Amino acid sequence: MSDSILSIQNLSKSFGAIRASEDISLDLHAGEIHALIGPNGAGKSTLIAQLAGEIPQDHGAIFLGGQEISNLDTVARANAGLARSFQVSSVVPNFSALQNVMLAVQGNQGRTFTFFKPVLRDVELVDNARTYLQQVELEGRANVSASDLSHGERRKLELAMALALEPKVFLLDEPMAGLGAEGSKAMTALLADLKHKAPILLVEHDMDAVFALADRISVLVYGRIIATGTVEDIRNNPDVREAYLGSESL
Amino acid sequence: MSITLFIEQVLNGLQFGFMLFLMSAGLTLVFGVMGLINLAHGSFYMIGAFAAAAIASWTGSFWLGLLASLMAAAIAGALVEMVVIRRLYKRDHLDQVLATFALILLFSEATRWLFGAFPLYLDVPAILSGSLTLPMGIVYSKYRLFIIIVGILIAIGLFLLISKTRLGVRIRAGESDREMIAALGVNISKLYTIVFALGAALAGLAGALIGSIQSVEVGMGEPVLILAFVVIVIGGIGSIKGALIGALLVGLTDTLGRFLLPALFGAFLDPASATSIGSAIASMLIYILMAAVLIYRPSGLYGKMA
Amino acid sequence: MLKKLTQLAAATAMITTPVFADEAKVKVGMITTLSGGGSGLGIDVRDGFMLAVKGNDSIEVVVEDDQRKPDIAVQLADKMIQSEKVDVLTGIIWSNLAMAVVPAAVNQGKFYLSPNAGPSALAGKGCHKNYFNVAWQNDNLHEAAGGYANSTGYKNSFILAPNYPAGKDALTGYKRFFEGDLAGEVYTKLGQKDYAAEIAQIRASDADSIFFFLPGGMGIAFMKQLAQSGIDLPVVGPAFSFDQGILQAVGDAALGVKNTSQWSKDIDNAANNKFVADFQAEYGRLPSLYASQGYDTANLLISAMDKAGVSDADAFRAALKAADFASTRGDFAFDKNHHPIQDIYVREVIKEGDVLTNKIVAVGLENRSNAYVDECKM
Amino acid sequence: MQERHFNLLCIFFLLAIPIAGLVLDEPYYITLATKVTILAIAGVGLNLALGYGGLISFGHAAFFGVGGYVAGIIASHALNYDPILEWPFLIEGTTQMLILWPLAIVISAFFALIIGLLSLRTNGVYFIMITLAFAQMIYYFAISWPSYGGEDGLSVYLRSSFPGLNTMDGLTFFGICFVWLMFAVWLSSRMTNSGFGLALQASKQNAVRVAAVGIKPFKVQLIAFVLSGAITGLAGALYTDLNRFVSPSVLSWHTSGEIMIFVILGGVARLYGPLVGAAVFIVLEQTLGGVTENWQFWLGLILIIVVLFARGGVIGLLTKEVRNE
Repeated sequence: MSDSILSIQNLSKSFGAIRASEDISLDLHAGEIHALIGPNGAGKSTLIAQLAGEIPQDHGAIFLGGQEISNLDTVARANAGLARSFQVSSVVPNFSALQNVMLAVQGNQGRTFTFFKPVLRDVELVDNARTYLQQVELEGRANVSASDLSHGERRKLELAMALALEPKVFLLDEPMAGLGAEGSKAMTALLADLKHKAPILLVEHDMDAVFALADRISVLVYGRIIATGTVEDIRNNPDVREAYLGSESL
Repeated sequence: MSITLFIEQVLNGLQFGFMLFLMSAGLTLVFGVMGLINLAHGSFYMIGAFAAAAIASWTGSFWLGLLASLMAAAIAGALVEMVVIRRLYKRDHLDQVLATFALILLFSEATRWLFGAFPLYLDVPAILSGSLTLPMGIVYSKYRLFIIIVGILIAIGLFLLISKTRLGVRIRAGESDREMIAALGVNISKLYTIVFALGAALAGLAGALIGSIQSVEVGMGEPVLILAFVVIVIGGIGSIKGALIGALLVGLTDTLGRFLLPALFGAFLDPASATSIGSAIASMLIYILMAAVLIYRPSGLYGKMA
Repeated sequence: MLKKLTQLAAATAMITTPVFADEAKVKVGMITTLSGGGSGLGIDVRDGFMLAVKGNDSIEVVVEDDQRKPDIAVQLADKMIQSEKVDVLTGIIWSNLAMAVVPAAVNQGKFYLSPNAGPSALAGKGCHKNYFNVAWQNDNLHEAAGGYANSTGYKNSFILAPNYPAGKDALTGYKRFFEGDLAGEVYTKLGQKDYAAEIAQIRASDADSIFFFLPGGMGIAFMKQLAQSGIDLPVVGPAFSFDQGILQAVGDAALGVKNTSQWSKDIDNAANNKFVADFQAEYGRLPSLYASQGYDTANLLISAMDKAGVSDADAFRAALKAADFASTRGDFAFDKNHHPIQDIYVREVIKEGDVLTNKIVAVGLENRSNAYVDECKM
Repeated sequence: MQERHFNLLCIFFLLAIPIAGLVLDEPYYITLATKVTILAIAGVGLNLALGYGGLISFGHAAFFGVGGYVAGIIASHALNYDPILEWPFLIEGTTQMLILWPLAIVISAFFALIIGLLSLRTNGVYFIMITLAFAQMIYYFAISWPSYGGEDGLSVYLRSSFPGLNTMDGLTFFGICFVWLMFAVWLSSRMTNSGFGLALQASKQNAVRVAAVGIKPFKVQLIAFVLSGAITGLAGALYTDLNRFVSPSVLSWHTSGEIMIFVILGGVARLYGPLVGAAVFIVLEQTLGGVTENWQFWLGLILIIVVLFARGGVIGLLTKEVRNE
């Protein structure tokens, strides 16, 4: 447990009679990609929202780098080192790609409350932001408005913003969603690099990508984790086959 | 303070509340279905009152006046919707505020042009004038009782309309998913015109009903408009039920506050300052209520959480 | 020496030029409410004033709409004084607008003739030699109502007014002369139109009479609702809620109500008969209280112009003070604080054919001045 | 035309009008230009919250009025030689602008802080209405509070003073207001381009995203709201000095609506939008008012046409410079 950066312990959440997550425990170790898979409605998005601090848990605890973050709000968790991407791209639409990343850099460095210095003339900040854009191969699109970026570019932009937070952990919610084959390949390559900066908790439907990237996989069904293991373990797990019965992706 | 006086004040509060409900129902529907902030809603209230006054004095019949108020406000509503309002649905709230503010100026001045600067005469019909004695010896105005009954009937009618009719199904669908109902082949622009005219007609009716016991004059719609906004915000925007509860809450709070607060302050202040301070706070009371509701429930009592 | 001569010549020119060119000319700035709520009052004041100056070439009137907003009124006053260079200002209907405009205007040496508002501050400590009120001090009509209540024998009045300064003055004015008890004293919200709660309190009280001051639409609403309530108590009020412009809107609910006024269309004197006839001929409607005040204001001005040029401020002021004009209300004089001394009548609302109007039934207070004369150091 | 050039043109006209007033001996032009300038400052304040922060406040009359009353009350105490407070320590009134301004700014900022803290819990139409509710509370309080004139308002007879200047001179006072306007515009330009401005504009478009990068949108918006209220409060203090009078009408919802209309009419989230909006509105009011008694009808018609056909306000129409909001 000593090397687990993110540790989720016995997390539960019910909405009335519906149990969205039930007694979930999960660890994320340094340098790994831990994929979270499961059929639609299994509670993956609820879990991400719980981790990000949008939905309070009923029971259980979350630790980040040994520190309990269960009772922190979204902002405090981001500041504690939790960077997330959203299932549906969430960027500031009328900002350029560069401005979007600069916002994230500001957030990370706690430099939001400067009132008089024109931000675009803050060389250090701008250079900083450009580096992150470079890392996701968007430097050529720095001054394009986010709303004019292609879907794939916006996905990358979100990654750049996550990078800019210099986080302890990445929470990525379906980064491949809506990308074509070409895009998925590029994204897979990016993520493979990314995990050396910080471990990734990856929610993903694209099984090719999951099997290519994941060091470990957890399978979530009806709010419970039914199996955790390596790619091989999961491929051969009968419960998983059961849950995915009829699904072609396995 | 006697119990009969208190009951009479509660009735007054209910009557005020039902009148506010007529005003707010249209406002909240238009917002819920079309996402439009309509500051000009008070103008339909005024149009209804002026139409009623004109027709009632021309024909001598209060009832024809009421009918005229419904028709005039509905026609004005439909026309405005087709000429101006429908161009605003896709705009942001700011454009809507500016355009409908401009409509207030337009309607008010046009009315003054047509009818002059002095208030018009509109009185309750003979059959409803005077008062009757309720159980417990409560003497109450027949006409105010009539307003309460009309309010209840319209509230029931609206609930039936929304829950039981095809139009209601479409309205509900329109609130949740605009593209969907378009895909179902519903003529959206016609639906919007109907909803808008319906809301306008209710406001016009309220104007005529209230104009009979208050005054029919240019600018009469603006204070009521602010109150109607208070009501729908307390109730939760888009909710007819919320509008009803909010209207009754505001009506009761305002009426009872005006009556009880000065008495309350009278317990420990001299009468002159008690009435003065008491009524000062009473005039702020509904806004205090609204702020309190919103702080406790940021989307109103029955609003969808954002 | 030569320089001195030129100066002298210039000074003489300054004194003499007006005598030739503008001797009889006066430029009047009228700031009044012509749009939005309450515009009926401003329109009547204007029409009354214009009727009196019609065909008079020596008076030029500039009329502006204040929208009933004090800040607009102040800015219009600046415009009148700075750009239009008027000699006399007039027209303001509302006390709060008068408070905003009058002190600054008279301190800049302009004359102000008030055709309507008469706040107590301008009658007492804030009085000014260039300020003349041609209508009444705000308390007057309410005082007369109190006086009338005494003489009629009312012992227990329920009184109500909006919660703002003029409303408080109204109740104070009534209480100044009324000697009976108060069954209730209620301040309503300014602009309130529903009086169910207050009427219920009246019903529950053991009042033998009601006094109210609720200007404009508020009064219409109150009277109609009172009539509906079945309460059958005598009502007394100032003329504002029962005047010609508004009376038709109140309807039969107003019949029999006693209201106090310094003017009525049935005051029988030559000036008033001519005014009523001319006004109807010119505008096709019966004149109101406000129209009579506008008319008197203009006639006061004309009377002063006959005696002195406006450029000689002291002489002109003395001419105004003399009030040497035929008022529509009969005897008229200024007290030392430049507010009227006049009879305040009690009128009753009656029907002439289909038209509701007023007729004088008594005199409420004779030769009434106002309560603030002694506070005025002038 | 580029927006920058258009802005320079605006400043030129704003300066030219009072000078023309002086030359043509029409001092009223100076008063009008001063009024436009002051209302533009109020608009610049609102624009910070509404334009850049997306916080549609229908209650800015509260700050305008509070600033106005602060200036009015303190000055009236000084003019009447009547101390504001005698116990526990003596506070005298003053007519010194250098004291009145900071007080008006601080006190209206304080009101904005309280109102903002409570109102920012809501959003959308609820935010519009709750800000209105707070303004209405203050409005009714001012009407029925007798100490400072209530509905009658408060006259201050003399314009407050500034060391070395004759503020009663129209052109001088215009100059003071003009300097303030330029300062307010400069401040809001600086602020919106700063790191804070970046976070503020991001909060308007995507508050969830802002929270996810570790910035509290609430805090950003609250600061913007307080600054906005402070600037509008300063405008209120200047407006009291312009009219030498303050009354509850500056607190009414019409005032909130008008300030909002200046901003929308000129162009939302444009530096000079409030100035252009205020100028167009006042000029329309003056010219139409001179032509017909029913000028409000025509004003309404023109406003509708502007909304329907000139997106991005007058500046958007004239500069053809598209601005996403």
